[in-house]
Amino acid sequence: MQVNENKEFQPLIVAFCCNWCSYAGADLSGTNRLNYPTNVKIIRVPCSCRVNPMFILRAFQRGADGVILCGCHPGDCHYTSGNYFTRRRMTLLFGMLDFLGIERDRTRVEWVSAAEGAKFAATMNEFTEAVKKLGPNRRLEDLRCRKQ
Amino acid sequence: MFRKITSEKLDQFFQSISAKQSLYIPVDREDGAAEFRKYTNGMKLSNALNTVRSAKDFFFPQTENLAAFKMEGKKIEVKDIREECEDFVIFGVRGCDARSFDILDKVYLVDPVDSFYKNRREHGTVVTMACTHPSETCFCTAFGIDPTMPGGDVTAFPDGDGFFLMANTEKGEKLIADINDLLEDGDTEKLNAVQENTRNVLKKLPLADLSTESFGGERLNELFNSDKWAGLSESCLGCGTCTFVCPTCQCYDIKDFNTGDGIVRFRCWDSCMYSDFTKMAHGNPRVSQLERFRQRFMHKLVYFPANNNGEFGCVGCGRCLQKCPISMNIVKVMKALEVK
Amino acid sequence: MQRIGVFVCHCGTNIAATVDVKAVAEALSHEPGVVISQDYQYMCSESGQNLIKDAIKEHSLTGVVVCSCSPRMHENTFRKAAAAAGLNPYLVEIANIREQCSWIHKDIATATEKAVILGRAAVAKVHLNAPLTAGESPVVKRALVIGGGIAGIQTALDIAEAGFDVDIVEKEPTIGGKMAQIDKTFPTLDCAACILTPKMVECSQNERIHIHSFSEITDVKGFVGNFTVTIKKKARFVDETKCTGCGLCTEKCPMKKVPNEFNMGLDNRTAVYIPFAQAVPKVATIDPNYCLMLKTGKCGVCSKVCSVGAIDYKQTDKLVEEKYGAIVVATGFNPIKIDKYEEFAYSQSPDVVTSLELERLMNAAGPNGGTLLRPSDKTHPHTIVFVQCVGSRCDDEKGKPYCSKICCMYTAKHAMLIREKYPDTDVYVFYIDVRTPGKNFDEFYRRAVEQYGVHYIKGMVGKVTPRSDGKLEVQASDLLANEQLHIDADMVVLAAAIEPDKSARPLATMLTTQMDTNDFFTEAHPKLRPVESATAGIFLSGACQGPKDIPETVAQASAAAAKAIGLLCKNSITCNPCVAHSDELMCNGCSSCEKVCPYGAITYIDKEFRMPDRTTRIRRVASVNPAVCQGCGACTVACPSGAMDLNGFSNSQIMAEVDAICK
Amino acid sequence: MNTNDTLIPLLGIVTDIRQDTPDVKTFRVVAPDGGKVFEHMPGQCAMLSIPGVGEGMFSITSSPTNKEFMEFSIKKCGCLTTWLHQMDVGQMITIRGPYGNAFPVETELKGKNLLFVAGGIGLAPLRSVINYVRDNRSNYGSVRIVYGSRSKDDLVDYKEIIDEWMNDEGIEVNLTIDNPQDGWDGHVGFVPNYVKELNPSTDSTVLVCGPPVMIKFTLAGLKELGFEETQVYTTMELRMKCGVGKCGRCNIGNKYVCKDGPVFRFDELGELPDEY
Amino acid sequence: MQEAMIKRAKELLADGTVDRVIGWKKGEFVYDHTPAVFTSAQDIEENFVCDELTSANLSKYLVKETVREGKVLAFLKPCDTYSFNQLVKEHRIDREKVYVIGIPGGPKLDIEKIKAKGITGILSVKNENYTLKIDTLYGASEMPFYEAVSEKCANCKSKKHVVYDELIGEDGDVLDSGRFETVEKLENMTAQERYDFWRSELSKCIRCNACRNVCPACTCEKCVFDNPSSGVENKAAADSFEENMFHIIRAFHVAGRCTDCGECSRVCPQNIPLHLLNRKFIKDINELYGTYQAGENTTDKAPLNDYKMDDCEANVVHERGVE
Repeated sequence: MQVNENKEFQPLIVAFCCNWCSYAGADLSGTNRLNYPTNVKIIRVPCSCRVNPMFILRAFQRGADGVILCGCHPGDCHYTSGNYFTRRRMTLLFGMLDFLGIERDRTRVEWVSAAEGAKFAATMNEFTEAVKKLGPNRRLEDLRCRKQ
Repeated sequence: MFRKITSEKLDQFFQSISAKQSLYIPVDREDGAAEFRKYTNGMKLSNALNTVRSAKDFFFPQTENLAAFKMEGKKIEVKDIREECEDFVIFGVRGCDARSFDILDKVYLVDPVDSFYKNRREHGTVVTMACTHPSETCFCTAFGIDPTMPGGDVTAFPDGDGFFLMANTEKGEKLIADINDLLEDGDTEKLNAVQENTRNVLKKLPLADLSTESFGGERLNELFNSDKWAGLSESCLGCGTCTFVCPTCQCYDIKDFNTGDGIVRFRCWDSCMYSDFTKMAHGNPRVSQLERFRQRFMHKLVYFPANNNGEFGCVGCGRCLQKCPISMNIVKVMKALEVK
Repeated sequence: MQRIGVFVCHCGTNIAATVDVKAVAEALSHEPGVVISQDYQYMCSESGQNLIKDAIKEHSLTGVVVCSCSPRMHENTFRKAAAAAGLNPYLVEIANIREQCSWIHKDIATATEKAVILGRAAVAKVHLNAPLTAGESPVVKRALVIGGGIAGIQTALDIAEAGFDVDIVEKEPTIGGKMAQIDKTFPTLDCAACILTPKMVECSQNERIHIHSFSEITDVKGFVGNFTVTIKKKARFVDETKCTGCGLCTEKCPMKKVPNEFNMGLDNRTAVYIPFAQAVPKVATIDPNYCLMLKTGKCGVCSKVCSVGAIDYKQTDKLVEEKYGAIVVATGFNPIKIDKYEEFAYSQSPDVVTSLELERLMNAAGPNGGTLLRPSDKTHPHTIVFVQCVGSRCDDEKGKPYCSKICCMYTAKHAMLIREKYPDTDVYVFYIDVRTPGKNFDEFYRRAVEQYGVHYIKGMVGKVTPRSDGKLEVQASDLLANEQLHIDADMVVLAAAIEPDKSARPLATMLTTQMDTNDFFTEAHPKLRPVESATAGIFLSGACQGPKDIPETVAQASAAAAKAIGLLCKNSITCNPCVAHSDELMCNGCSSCEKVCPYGAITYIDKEFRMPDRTTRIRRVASVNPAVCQGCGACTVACPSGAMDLNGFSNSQIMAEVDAICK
Repeated sequence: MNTNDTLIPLLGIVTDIRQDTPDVKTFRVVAPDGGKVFEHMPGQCAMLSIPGVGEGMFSITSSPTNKEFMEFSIKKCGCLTTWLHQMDVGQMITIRGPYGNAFPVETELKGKNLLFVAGGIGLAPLRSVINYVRDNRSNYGSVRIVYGSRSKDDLVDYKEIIDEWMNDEGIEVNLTIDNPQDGWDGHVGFVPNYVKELNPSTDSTVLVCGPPVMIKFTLAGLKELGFEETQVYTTMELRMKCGVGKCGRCNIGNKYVCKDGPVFRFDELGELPDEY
Repeated sequence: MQEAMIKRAKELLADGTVDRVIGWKKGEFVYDHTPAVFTSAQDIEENFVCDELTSANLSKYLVKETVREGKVLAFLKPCDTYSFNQLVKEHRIDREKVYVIGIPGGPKLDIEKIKAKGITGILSVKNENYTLKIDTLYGASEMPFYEAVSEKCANCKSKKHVVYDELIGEDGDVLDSGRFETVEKLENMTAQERYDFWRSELSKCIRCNACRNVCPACTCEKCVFDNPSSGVENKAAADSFEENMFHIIRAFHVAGRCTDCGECSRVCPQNIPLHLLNRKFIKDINELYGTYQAGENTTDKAPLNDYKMDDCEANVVHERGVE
């Protein structure tokens, strides 16, 4: 969590992006100078299916307020089927987090192709706003890691 | 000094103690089990014989921070992050758990003294509670514990409609002096009857005749080499349930946690039943579950008495008898290994 | 101790304008293990690269972080630079502070802060990078061409010409594809069969070309240079090796009422058949859906008449496995089904036909022997209306959003041919636009209008109503004259949109290639790599990649062949070292990883282990074939014990990045 | 607030790193303000740690007679040791101790003839005793050192052995390596066999340290030569974990290596269950 | 029942079909039976027990047992056969080395449920016409049988044996249990209520690992939580996050593999309803990807190792139940 001058809550968003579609989509939104907030920090993974639920929990533990996972559109996975597995895994994981009472809007999966720079920026804007509304992550944080 | 707090005044009694220091009492949870909780107004004292977690937590918590480190470049800075320990009272400790403190003292208060433990011991006042309804799993008497006279700083003797209080130490006297106004003289006849009744039950306990005769330092090698261990340990899951509910188990591990801002070094309970308990860089001296299982019981029944004038490292609280997922426990071990 | 160098690029002002690069370099210089942190105008320039190379040597760096543009741009550049300076290229990490920072943020303070965090994550990751060495894997010197139309044929011929073996897998009993059904080609009006069939024959005679007709791909394993493909040779109930193609069986077959696919169902064939006279291979095929012998067990005429004993009613589908170094996809196209366009009365009147049906109606080998007759009453049509863009450039669900590209030209061709052969026939063409970009295309169209008097009307046909007198009442609008038209037509010809063959989608899944929403294969780069798929070793030929006419198809087919030849010429290819690996000590052998691996890269072996208690135990453990693994990482998450990890994107590396970002 | 807990470490600075063998380095450690972090006796151990990496128990290889610094010879084998091997001079580490008992240099060993038998990294704890004895030479009788390793490159402190120990009056140094090697004209063979060949007089007190197999066979060999178990000492610091005998790992039977050891006489070990 | 089992066990030992038998051994009290391996007819005769309190699932022991030489006889309740099959499917059990006798399942009793009624000093428990007659140190008590039935049996999913070499007693059917009711109840709470519920439950966790070590799906050679190099190793939950982390990840790792045998909740010393986490996954899998029962056979692809092109998107979470 970052706190800027006017003390408005600035969520920390970790975005896992697959190398082939979403990371390229993020690059494209840069190439097209489409703004989205600095709150979003991208981690490149070869495929969305590389994202282990542990990484997502880890991000929350360490102070992330929202985690978004972006991959190729279903059917377009560079590795054919990776995002299909991702979809099932994340559906179940998010269902479990919801079951434990963690706010639903802190997690999201979005399919962004290499051509969808605009969608990437829009998604990040939207997601950041949604997390901002929720306020800091308290239910899934590790107090030891809380910034003073 | 042998005065009574009546049931009606119990709340007042708890309130006045908790006004000055933290008070912990056993309360019933929704699932029916009891646990120690910090007293807040309106809390009801549990009737349960014992809590699932023993009272050792107060002096030897499951995790506690030891120190913090800041690392920058080649520099390290050690930071003391110990929280100031404040005075507290634990009410309702049974005789078995009260004895466990003596056993833990023999580990943590001997040289080199563990200052974390010592600090907590010094700040804690233990109010024990005499047992009236021992369970079939109780065998504290085998270790010379009289659950009707459980010791501690203060002993509370229930007589059906309140408690007689007896201070055993200076700390205890101070506690009673502070709430003296709430106490009244009571009829000890009923108490005597309750105690008598309890003693009779104790004699009838299924484990009343459990003998420690066969154990202690003398038979160390013989017991160690017994061929019974294989059968006893074969279905052990290697979980830590017995050790974590045990009031006398005191093994720990020291771990570092990187908070992103620095390192927090903490101590946490460990279990000698865990497969990697003794795993170190060069290897693991106890590779099989048999060895680990044997270690736990040898420690309580042989090694500890060998080093502590015959005092056993078990208090007969019966928690492991109730909680072991596969119902293997120290009583079965003792019965299997005893010389008839 | 790690010795990490950080290099922050200004990218001119691309980064430096919004990110305080000096501050980034300064902030990162305090990160653990960082021994040098510098900024420079253009890191990717030669002098920028030299800066990195020199630092690697001077400071004996164990890791390099470049804060610059996207790794998709210059990761390779910097890796090569590192390698040139003696540092393993995989000890280089890129922090993307241009596309994902300076270009999207405006505020210098926050952009700089973010750039530092991204740099920090890269430093944290590079701490855990391990030197990786790319392995080599041999290339099987054989190509597979999927689809035996003109695209597949041309590709196969070119590859064979270059001296490599090539297999064509064609799902129909003969190669030839759509071109074989076409009567004449535009803009030259030469006979399609005359130019196609010699190529088909060439295929059958070239000893390097092996045709698997009436076959389908059922499984593809492996990777570039080393694909293992399972081909299902469907039972044709005729022994290919024996059949001479004499055609006696087709003459004697009593089951003569089978719609003839080759003639678009406009006439019939027998249950045992050879699709057309010039079929390659010229081998009969029994259609089990109609064969009396196969259906009822009573007949056997063909078997009796076959002098070489080629008929084999017991034949079953056969799976053959072959290895290939390269695969060319040439699955082609089909006209869409137009039943949904009720306004054109296609289902109601046999005289409403598609353009491909018209090709057959006009073809000398077609149902009418080349005389254009109305299908309904076999009379000569006097008024023919062509409707363009049926299902093309269409926004609704019935059609396709794209232009099918070939319709304008073949309609001009049809109109012209009809006017030439039957000058008494009025031909109307309703169009939205006439698109004629192509060599001699516009001239061709103009000839149709000017020389042949085809009535081109810009406008839409609203409704075709079959009348009891056999006429088709065409209601249309003329947009230029702004008037409603009513034409009593004898025939209506619909220029149906074309779409990729239905077999393409499952094939794409097997090949792990990408498709667009219309099921056309996606090329690796729309401009620069138009004949390659994004999956290495898979090339695209012809209309499977998008609508094309014949010359374009042939051009692309040769281009795909050239790419495949380029691959087959190599003896080995360098593998991606960022592959999964299994820690055998932790592996449970549970097979979860194997189940999610799209490449079949994981196998299990029984291995003997020395246990901690000094006993030995044989355990089943996973083993990854690094040449097959493509590094997606699906297995790493399927593995509950964490035994499976991915080089270059290991659990600890990603968690270190997470930690650094969340710090 | 009381921070004087034995589990809370002090700080040390690594002032020198010496590569002794391909996988053993010797680290010199001093207190941040100079001098030794704490005093110790030969055979005692210290817990070194890099916070966040781990803690590890190492015997102090320098002699207490060294008043300027402590030294640790550390073999690369786990996470922490790998880290230590990668660090540079000037690195701070945390250190706590000293832990365990010492070789009885001021009591039982005094006046005795001493035979040191070491294998590989096992020389580390004995080096402290050897240098202590050299610095208090008059208090002891004859000194003989039998030291062996896999190869000549694996002999720890080889330079000190050659330059100092071999030149000392009244110290006999016998080196051996497991297999013949170019440039080695000394003895070749395993330590236990070499000890037997050397046939030391049974009036010596023996200090053995090395891999478990070496210790086992050396002890057997010594017994054959007529030595009693009461004459032989070894150290078992590898079993130490928390250092204070409370964490529950180091016990062998009822003996706690952290408190009752790490130095044991073989007759003491003989009474314990066979768990070492 | 017990007699028939003893008889068969002795026969199979005698004729050499098996060389050992895994079953349950009598304890000190009426309820503390321990899973045990018997090698002699005499031992079986004297100590073998199977009654309403032999709840332990023996399947996981067969992982260890089938590494050894020889063949073992295992008595498996219907629910245990699912675990067994799942382990065979994951190559953890060598099917060839086990002789499976299917025995009727529960309902088994949960002694804690009797104790929760305030009944203490239990000396004997007898089921008379579905009333439990309990003899205690403090006199006789009684309670309805079904109030003491363990959670796992109260919501039994199946009385059918999915694998066996022979059966003692009749085989049953897959039941239409109401096992997802509690999950559903939780789903219908608000997020805050769910959070409070799970916090109060999971904060009881003492990380004894009983749930993990008893779980037939948790047979990893090295659990990630024990592995320092996994980055998530932890021995004790030093923060509430770690309590959540352990249970979320454990549930995730067994998702699609958990047969809902209920052992995790049975052994939890703190009575945390851990099975609800697993059931949540099972319920979601059933609803989203089609009914799937782990262990039902050894061939079906596990739901997390499988997919359909038209699977629902992850945002389905946002559309269900209560926020």
